Amino acid sequence: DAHEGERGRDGQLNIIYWQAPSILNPYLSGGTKDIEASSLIIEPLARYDQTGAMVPYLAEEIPTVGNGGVSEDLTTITWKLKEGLLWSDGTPVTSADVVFTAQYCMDPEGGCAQLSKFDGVETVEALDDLTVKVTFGAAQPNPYQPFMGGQSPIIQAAQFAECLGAKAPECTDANFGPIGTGPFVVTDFRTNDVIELVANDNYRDPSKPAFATVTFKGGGDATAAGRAVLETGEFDYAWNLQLAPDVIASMAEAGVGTPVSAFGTLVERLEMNMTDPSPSLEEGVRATAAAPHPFLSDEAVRRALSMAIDRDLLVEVGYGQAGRPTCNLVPGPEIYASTENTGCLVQDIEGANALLDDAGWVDSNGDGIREKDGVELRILYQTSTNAVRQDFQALIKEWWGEIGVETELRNIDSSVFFGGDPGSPDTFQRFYADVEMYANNFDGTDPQAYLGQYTCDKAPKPESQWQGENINRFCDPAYDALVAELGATADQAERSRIAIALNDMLTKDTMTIVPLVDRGRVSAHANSLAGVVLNTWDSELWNAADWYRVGDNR
Amino acid sequence: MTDATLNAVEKPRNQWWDVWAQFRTHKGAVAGLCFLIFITLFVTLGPVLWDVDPGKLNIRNKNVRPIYMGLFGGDAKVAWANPMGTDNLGRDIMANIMAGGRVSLAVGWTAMILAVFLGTLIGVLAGYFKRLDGLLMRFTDLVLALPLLPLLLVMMLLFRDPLRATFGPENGIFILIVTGIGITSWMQTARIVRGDVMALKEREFVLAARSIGTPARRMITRHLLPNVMSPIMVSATLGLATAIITESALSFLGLGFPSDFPTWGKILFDSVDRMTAFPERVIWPGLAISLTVLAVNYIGDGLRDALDPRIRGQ
Amino acid sequence: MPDGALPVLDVRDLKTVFKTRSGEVHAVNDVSFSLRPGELLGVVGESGSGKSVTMMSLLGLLPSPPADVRNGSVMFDDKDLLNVDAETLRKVRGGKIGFVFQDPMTSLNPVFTVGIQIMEPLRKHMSMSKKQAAVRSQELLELVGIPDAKRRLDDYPHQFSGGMRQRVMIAIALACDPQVLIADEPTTALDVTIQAQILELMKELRTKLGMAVIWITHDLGVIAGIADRVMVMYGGQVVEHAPVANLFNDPQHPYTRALLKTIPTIHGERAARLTVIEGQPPIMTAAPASCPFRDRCDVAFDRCENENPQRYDLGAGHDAACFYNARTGAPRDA
Amino acid sequence: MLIYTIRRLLISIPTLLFIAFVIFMLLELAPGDPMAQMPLTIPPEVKEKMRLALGLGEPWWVRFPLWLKQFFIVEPQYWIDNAFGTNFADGAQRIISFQSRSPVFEIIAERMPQTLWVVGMSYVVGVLIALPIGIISAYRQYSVFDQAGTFVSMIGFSVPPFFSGVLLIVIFSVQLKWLPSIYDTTHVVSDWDSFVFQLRQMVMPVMVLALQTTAQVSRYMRASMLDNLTQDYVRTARAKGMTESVVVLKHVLRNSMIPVVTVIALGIPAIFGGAIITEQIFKVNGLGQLLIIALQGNDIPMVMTITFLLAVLIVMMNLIADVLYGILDPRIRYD
Amino acid sequence: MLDTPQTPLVSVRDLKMHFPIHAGLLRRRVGEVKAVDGVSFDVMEGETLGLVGESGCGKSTCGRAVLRLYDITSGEITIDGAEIGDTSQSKLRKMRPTMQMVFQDPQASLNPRMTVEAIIKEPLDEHTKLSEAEKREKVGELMDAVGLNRQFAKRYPQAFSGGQRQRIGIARALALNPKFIVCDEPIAALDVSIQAQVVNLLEDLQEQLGLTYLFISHDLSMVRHIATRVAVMYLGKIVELAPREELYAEPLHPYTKALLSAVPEPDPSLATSNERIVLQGDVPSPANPPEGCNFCTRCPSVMDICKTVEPEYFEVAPGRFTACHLYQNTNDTAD
Ligand SMILES: Nc1ncnc2c1ncn2[C@@H]1O[C@H](COP(=O)(O)OP(=O)(O)OP(=O)(O)O)[C@@H](O)[C@H]1O
Ligand SMILES: Nc1ncnc2c1ncn2[C@@H]1O[C@H](COP(=O)(O)OP(=O)(O)OP(=O)(O)O)[C@@H](O)[C@H]1O
Ligand SMILES: [Mg+2]
Ligand SMILES: [Mg+2]
Ligand code: NI
Repeated sequence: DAHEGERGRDGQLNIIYWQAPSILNPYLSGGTKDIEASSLIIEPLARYDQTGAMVPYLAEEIPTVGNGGVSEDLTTITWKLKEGLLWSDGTPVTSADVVFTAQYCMDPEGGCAQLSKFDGVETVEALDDLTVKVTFGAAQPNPYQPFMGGQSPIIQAAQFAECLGAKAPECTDANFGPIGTGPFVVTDFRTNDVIELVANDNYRDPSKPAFATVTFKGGGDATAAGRAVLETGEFDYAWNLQLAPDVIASMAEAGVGTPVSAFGTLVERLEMNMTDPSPSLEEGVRATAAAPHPFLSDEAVRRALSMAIDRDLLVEVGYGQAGRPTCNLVPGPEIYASTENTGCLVQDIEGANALLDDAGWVDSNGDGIREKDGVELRILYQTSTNAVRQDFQALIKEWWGEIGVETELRNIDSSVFFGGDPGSPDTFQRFYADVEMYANNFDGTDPQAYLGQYTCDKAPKPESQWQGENINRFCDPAYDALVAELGATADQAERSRIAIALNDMLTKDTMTIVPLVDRGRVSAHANSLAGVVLNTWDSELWNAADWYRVGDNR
Repeated sequence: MTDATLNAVEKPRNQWWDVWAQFRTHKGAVAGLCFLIFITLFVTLGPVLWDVDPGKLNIRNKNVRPIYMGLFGGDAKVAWANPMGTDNLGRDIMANIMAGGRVSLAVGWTAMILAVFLGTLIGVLAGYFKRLDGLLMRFTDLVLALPLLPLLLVMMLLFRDPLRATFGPENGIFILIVTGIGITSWMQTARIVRGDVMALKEREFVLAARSIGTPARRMITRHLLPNVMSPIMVSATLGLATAIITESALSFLGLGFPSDFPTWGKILFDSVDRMTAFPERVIWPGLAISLTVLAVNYIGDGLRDALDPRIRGQ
Repeated sequence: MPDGALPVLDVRDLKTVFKTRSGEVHAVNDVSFSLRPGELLGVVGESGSGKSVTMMSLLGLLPSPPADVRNGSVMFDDKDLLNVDAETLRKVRGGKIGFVFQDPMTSLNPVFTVGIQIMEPLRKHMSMSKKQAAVRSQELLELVGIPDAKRRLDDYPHQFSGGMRQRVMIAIALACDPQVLIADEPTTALDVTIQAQILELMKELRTKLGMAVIWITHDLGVIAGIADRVMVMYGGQVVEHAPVANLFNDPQHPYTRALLKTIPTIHGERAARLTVIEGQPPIMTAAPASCPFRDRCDVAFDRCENENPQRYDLGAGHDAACFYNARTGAPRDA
Repeated sequence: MLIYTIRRLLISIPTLLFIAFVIFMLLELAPGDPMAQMPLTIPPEVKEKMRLALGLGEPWWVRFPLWLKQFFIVEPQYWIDNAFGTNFADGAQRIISFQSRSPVFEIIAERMPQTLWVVGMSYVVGVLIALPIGIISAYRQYSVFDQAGTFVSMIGFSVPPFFSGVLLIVIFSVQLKWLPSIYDTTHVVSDWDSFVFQLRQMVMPVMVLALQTTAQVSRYMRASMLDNLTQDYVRTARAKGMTESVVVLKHVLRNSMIPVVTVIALGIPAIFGGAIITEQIFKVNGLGQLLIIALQGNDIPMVMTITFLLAVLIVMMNLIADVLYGILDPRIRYD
Repeated sequence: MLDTPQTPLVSVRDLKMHFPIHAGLLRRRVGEVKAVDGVSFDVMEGETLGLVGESGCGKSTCGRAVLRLYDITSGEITIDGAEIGDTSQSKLRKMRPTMQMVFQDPQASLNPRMTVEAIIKEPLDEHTKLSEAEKREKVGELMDAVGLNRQFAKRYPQAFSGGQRQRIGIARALALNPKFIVCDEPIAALDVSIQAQVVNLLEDLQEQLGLTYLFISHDLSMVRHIATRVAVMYLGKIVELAPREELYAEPLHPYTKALLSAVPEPDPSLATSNERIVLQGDVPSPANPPEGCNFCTRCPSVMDICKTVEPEYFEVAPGRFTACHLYQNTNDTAD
């Protein structure tokens, strides 16, 4: 490789995120922008690479049952730190820091955003200076939750010692400039605006990073970020260009930069409401299991709605190379993907019409809308405000019109839609609509928790302040049993089988969830920036230490 | 004085006719009025002649360029069925501009009428009744200091469902936006009207009306309101322009109409990303907004002259 | 006053027209008069008769458009003020001809102190230093009878009463020792008692400074007290012009006669009923082709309809523009 | 005048408190939740914990007085402590942003430079362009200059900044590559080159914002000049033999500026709050962007503090406008 | 006519109208403009009482207070047997038809947006139940009465000359057949040649309809012509009240003397011979009147007592009232 050399040889690197980081402590913010920005500075014990495989960072190696790092009964995992690691302030990294990190996040008063990473953790103890043992309360088929990936990096005990519990938010200096082991060190942090960084003198590889300084700019919109990398060349790297494919393509024509894309687990889907959201119902009954949906509870209707959709066209309009049609809720990693489930990929308007006719949904009064027993197929279809989603809405409304279903569109500001405010009728959890569209994914590579969201008890309801992840209130005891089985299985092949079965139950078997597009991530980098490996399983900046400059465009 | 037919009362010299006569002499205002009439006809009667559904997708026929690009031997994709072209989902741009204009103009007019109504009401009350003055003016200060964005969010939350239930989804949101813009833009009018009413109150004809025994209500309707017409007219024209612009800014901030409900502001905003590849998509709505605002402002200028008796008298 | 002295100001056939949307307004029609050194020429006439426009035309003070000084000459200092460059005209204004306007409330700039406003012409025309100008303006204020002049230089116009403001206006007009002072209804907006003060002041100043004055008013009483000669205007024209005693004792034009009769007095017999001049003053939309007063005249005859009378010389510096000879009681020869 | 000012200040205290209360209740009623930005993968229990950690568990009648206390007592104490090295604050809780968990006032202070550079400068530039346009338009009413000025300023008024801004970027950054499209807030002006860079990055946002200011202020200036040009004192000045420049630029201008100055003062709060879109487009990340991000993130303490500061600014500017009126116009004496 | 025993139609006793001045931090009432300060007079049925004085001495305020267009500070007003000094405005509305007013500025006192017919009809609308046609007929009659051409009923006031406008105002005042009309400087804004027309009209109407006038003016010669008795006001007080002939022939109060001598005489021979009394200085502010006699600051024959003791207003001779120490003494000794 031509990029060997001394640290800092390539000068300045400019990164732009159109969402601006507000804090550099991922334990106090779950925001992707914050987690990714902090990944330049602080590191976990191990990360996932672009294929979803684990690679050790601060750890010597990945502990497994095979190498004895994970106990046979899956209740403990023992990590070993690399030797000679230094914090950017020159002090050594020890197992005490790892233990402190756990203590910091698990403090009940701290409001730790990554608390779920420490689910089931009983104790974290330092066996010696470089060895840490995590003990779980029960067998943990996936013990790689704590200290793994961008969400759970190791913070310095010395710096955060005073910031435990309720004091956590007040440690502004630490939250804005954590001392880390990563390739860069913060020199200036302006919340929601810009971060200035310099290369970490104590980084473990003396020839890295290649860049001496980094400017991490936040704010604006995806178009402007794309333009700055692809058209004007002011910036070297732009994150997550959520733009229509033709817009990206026309920007790329300028020849200054290149869009890159990769797929993860993010799936844009339609959620069918299994309960009745009608405003005529009293609160407490509305949109709860007590009131089944007047027509979406009929599987034929749901299936017909799915059949009417041309997913190829959706991809073409909305995502281009950064999307592919899918019928799966869990599109990856490969071992978990249900390869059989492709039935939805071909649009079949006639089939859908026939299906509805057979099920007794016919347009008897000639108004163009099918009905049965006085129930008309009128759908309120909501999603968050976003240009591509609105294009999707328009297209889908059109297709549903062709099968005699009338659709009213609604879009809600994303901060409200995803806001989870129990008082707001507009959250995706309240689901005061018949169909809603959004995208979701899971962290890391294991879908267990993700699939576990659709058990009966996780349905949002008034008693739980409308919290809960089972958005469409799907409820099937068989599904719940299978989820429990998955939680107790360690064997990889068996896990895959169960996960695929769960996925199919939600999608192709019942059409409760109608997946549309497996959304990749598109980012862009300048043509003069090399070493970029787009990673959807971890922070996009996971290998920023390996980035370097090519060509004369320094 | 000719006393030919003593008993036949002379045909009323309608003052609005005078206003019109004066107005006509302002070239900009007349041009503005012509444009406003044209654009109003375009968006109201246009859809009757051009009955293409603005929401109708024709994905296979997307990105058609406006007809003039094909006229001069260009090899652009053009179609007579879509004289202004189509957008990235194949919706007809001309139909959208018409539909969007209807909404934008409707928002502009109603929000303006609301703002002018509120402003006049509060201004007149504050100016006429000394007791209410302090209170109402503090209230005006208060509203001036309120941030528009959270206010709209709250209104959306509190009133969207009831409005939607009563007026249907589109009218419901229309009412919300119009009210939002209206109740956040009446303050200037209120201040001006208040000032003018206070000055008018000192004029002798008001005193004269009092000496006749005219009660407050008729004093306001008969003597004060007609005389504050010209500042009201001027704030009305400004208000119409501001409302159209505010609506487009709301689209930018994601607080506007549902996505399948075009307005000029939203069409413009949606097209900004493809500005270089398809300049016509920003030019049409941009031109429509600018020219309407310009026209309305010129009309305002002309009206100000026409309603000013000092100028009109000459 | 020697009759033969050369006039300081000589106006010939002045004609001023306003272009308005509804056509032209002939505000001043062939007005001629002259002003001899040291004399006070009174100009009377009802509202709209063109008094102010005439005087403002002399110094080019009318906004153009709409005003258009069509023809005529205004000889002052051997120069025709209608045909000089802007710079010369500027020097004459304020420097050699002072102007006092009707409304003292609006004629002073409200945001500058009185001192600044008096000093302005001094510094401009007499190239005085700030200090000299300050001293001189104090003298001027004392001259026009404002007590505590030094302190009041720093006051703003609104801090003065109407009468005092008019004195300030006079002080400004007198600042550069002008040869001519034009006073356009300087007392109309004031109370009688204050008017009396100003009239006293004017008499005093004239004896002290010996300048020529044109005094516009519509109050014949004021004219009677101070003028040497009087010019009566009607419909943009001079209808009668005479030494003051002649005019009051032997008015020749029917308009002058009617005017004198309409005024009630506080002395003498109280008339049971006031005499009125019926009708309205004319609207001058075209150059007059007939006598402007004919519709309201009690001695009008055919000729008045068809011809606009010239100013007939009646001797002893008296002239009147009327076809009817009041002395003989018969029409003049055609 | 002093007494008048004090009286107005006294009256403004209850007004401001009431405004604070209304803003607070608005935010309280508004939908949305500070946890909105959190990924969907965070389970509800954890979100609930975080919410409690932000202090959202308390009812509004506890939080509002707390905010008042923090705003009016604690923050000034910190300020004094910083300036004089005292210790009044004694570790009391400051107003903390939900999003960044740092003191709101520090973030606002951080945002001031770019806000002042760009927004402030645009206002200054806008006014400086507007005044001569207004003066000439009025002096030569209905001339070609007047007509063109009217036309251009109205176009400027009517083009939404999200369009004009992007248009400028496409022309000057993308096509011509003359100017940067993204504002560097960390840039420090230390020498000529860095000053030139600062100018280059300011040009476009300043122009977009100034266009709006110019459009409005020049209209007011023109109207005000027209009012004054027909006044009697103008004729007096001419009769005194003053040159046209003295007449127009001294006598008329001074009088015309009185209402315009107050209009300018009253416009200042609007421009601070109204620059949101322009800031967003050029990534100036000033106060406007801070407000919009805080709104989107339901960062209540931040929104509350910024909007309240804007309200204070509005009330103060109202007062300043009135006082300025009194200073500029000797006829007006408040007592 | 003067000899017949007369009954007062209007009787005013110790009328005071003070306008409050607010100042200070809390806008406390710190003083008052004593615009009318203890005025007493009677207006006999069918007579014209002239009220003269310098600008700002309270003539208009007095006229308006008598008609209760202001809420007066104190005093009694009896019009046509009814005491209206403290009647509420709503009750007064019913009594308005007896008392009417003609205003100074014929331009300002007519609503520019109403037609002549609407203006004259307004009192009929408010107080009568006539049908539209009857009202129109009545308007026609009124227009005839004041010498306006009925044809012009649908014109707007702007289309009339000053004198005609004043006629409209008079027609409006006459609409309800009042007994008492306050004419507040009805001719001040008119040209000399027009003044006479209006005054003659007023006199004719008085004769035909038996009206009673309070005629406010500062034109002493016109008052001499129209009034039967004349009251002279100075700084909120009546200083002299006397039948017309006596007052003009032999004024008592030094102020009256000065006022009369200041009237310019349209006769050059008289004008030069007459010795003028020129008063020095201006009228003091009614907010802060001098101690003692109001006129002591300008009085040519001021005495020590004038500066401390306020002179009483009393009847020096039958029908002649004055308030001056010069006559008080003689009166005292004569007693
Ligand atoms: N700017 C103008 N535009 C049009 N006509 C004008 C203008 N100024 C004056 N006039 C007309 O010129 C005529 C003479 O006006 P001028 O002001 O000289 O009268 P005046 O004798 O001074 O009256 P007054 O006693 O009211 O001052 C009037 O008929 C008036 O309408
Ligand atoms: N509404 C008011 N508030 C306060 N002061 C007033 C008010 N109306 C009149 N004044 C004051 O009362 C005094 C008398 O005013 P008024 O109008 O009665 O005088 P006037 O004799 O009619 O004068 P003019 O001849 O100018 O009409 C003046 O000093 C005036 O400033
Ligand atoms: Mg004049
Ligand atoms: Mg008065
Ligand atoms: Ni405005």
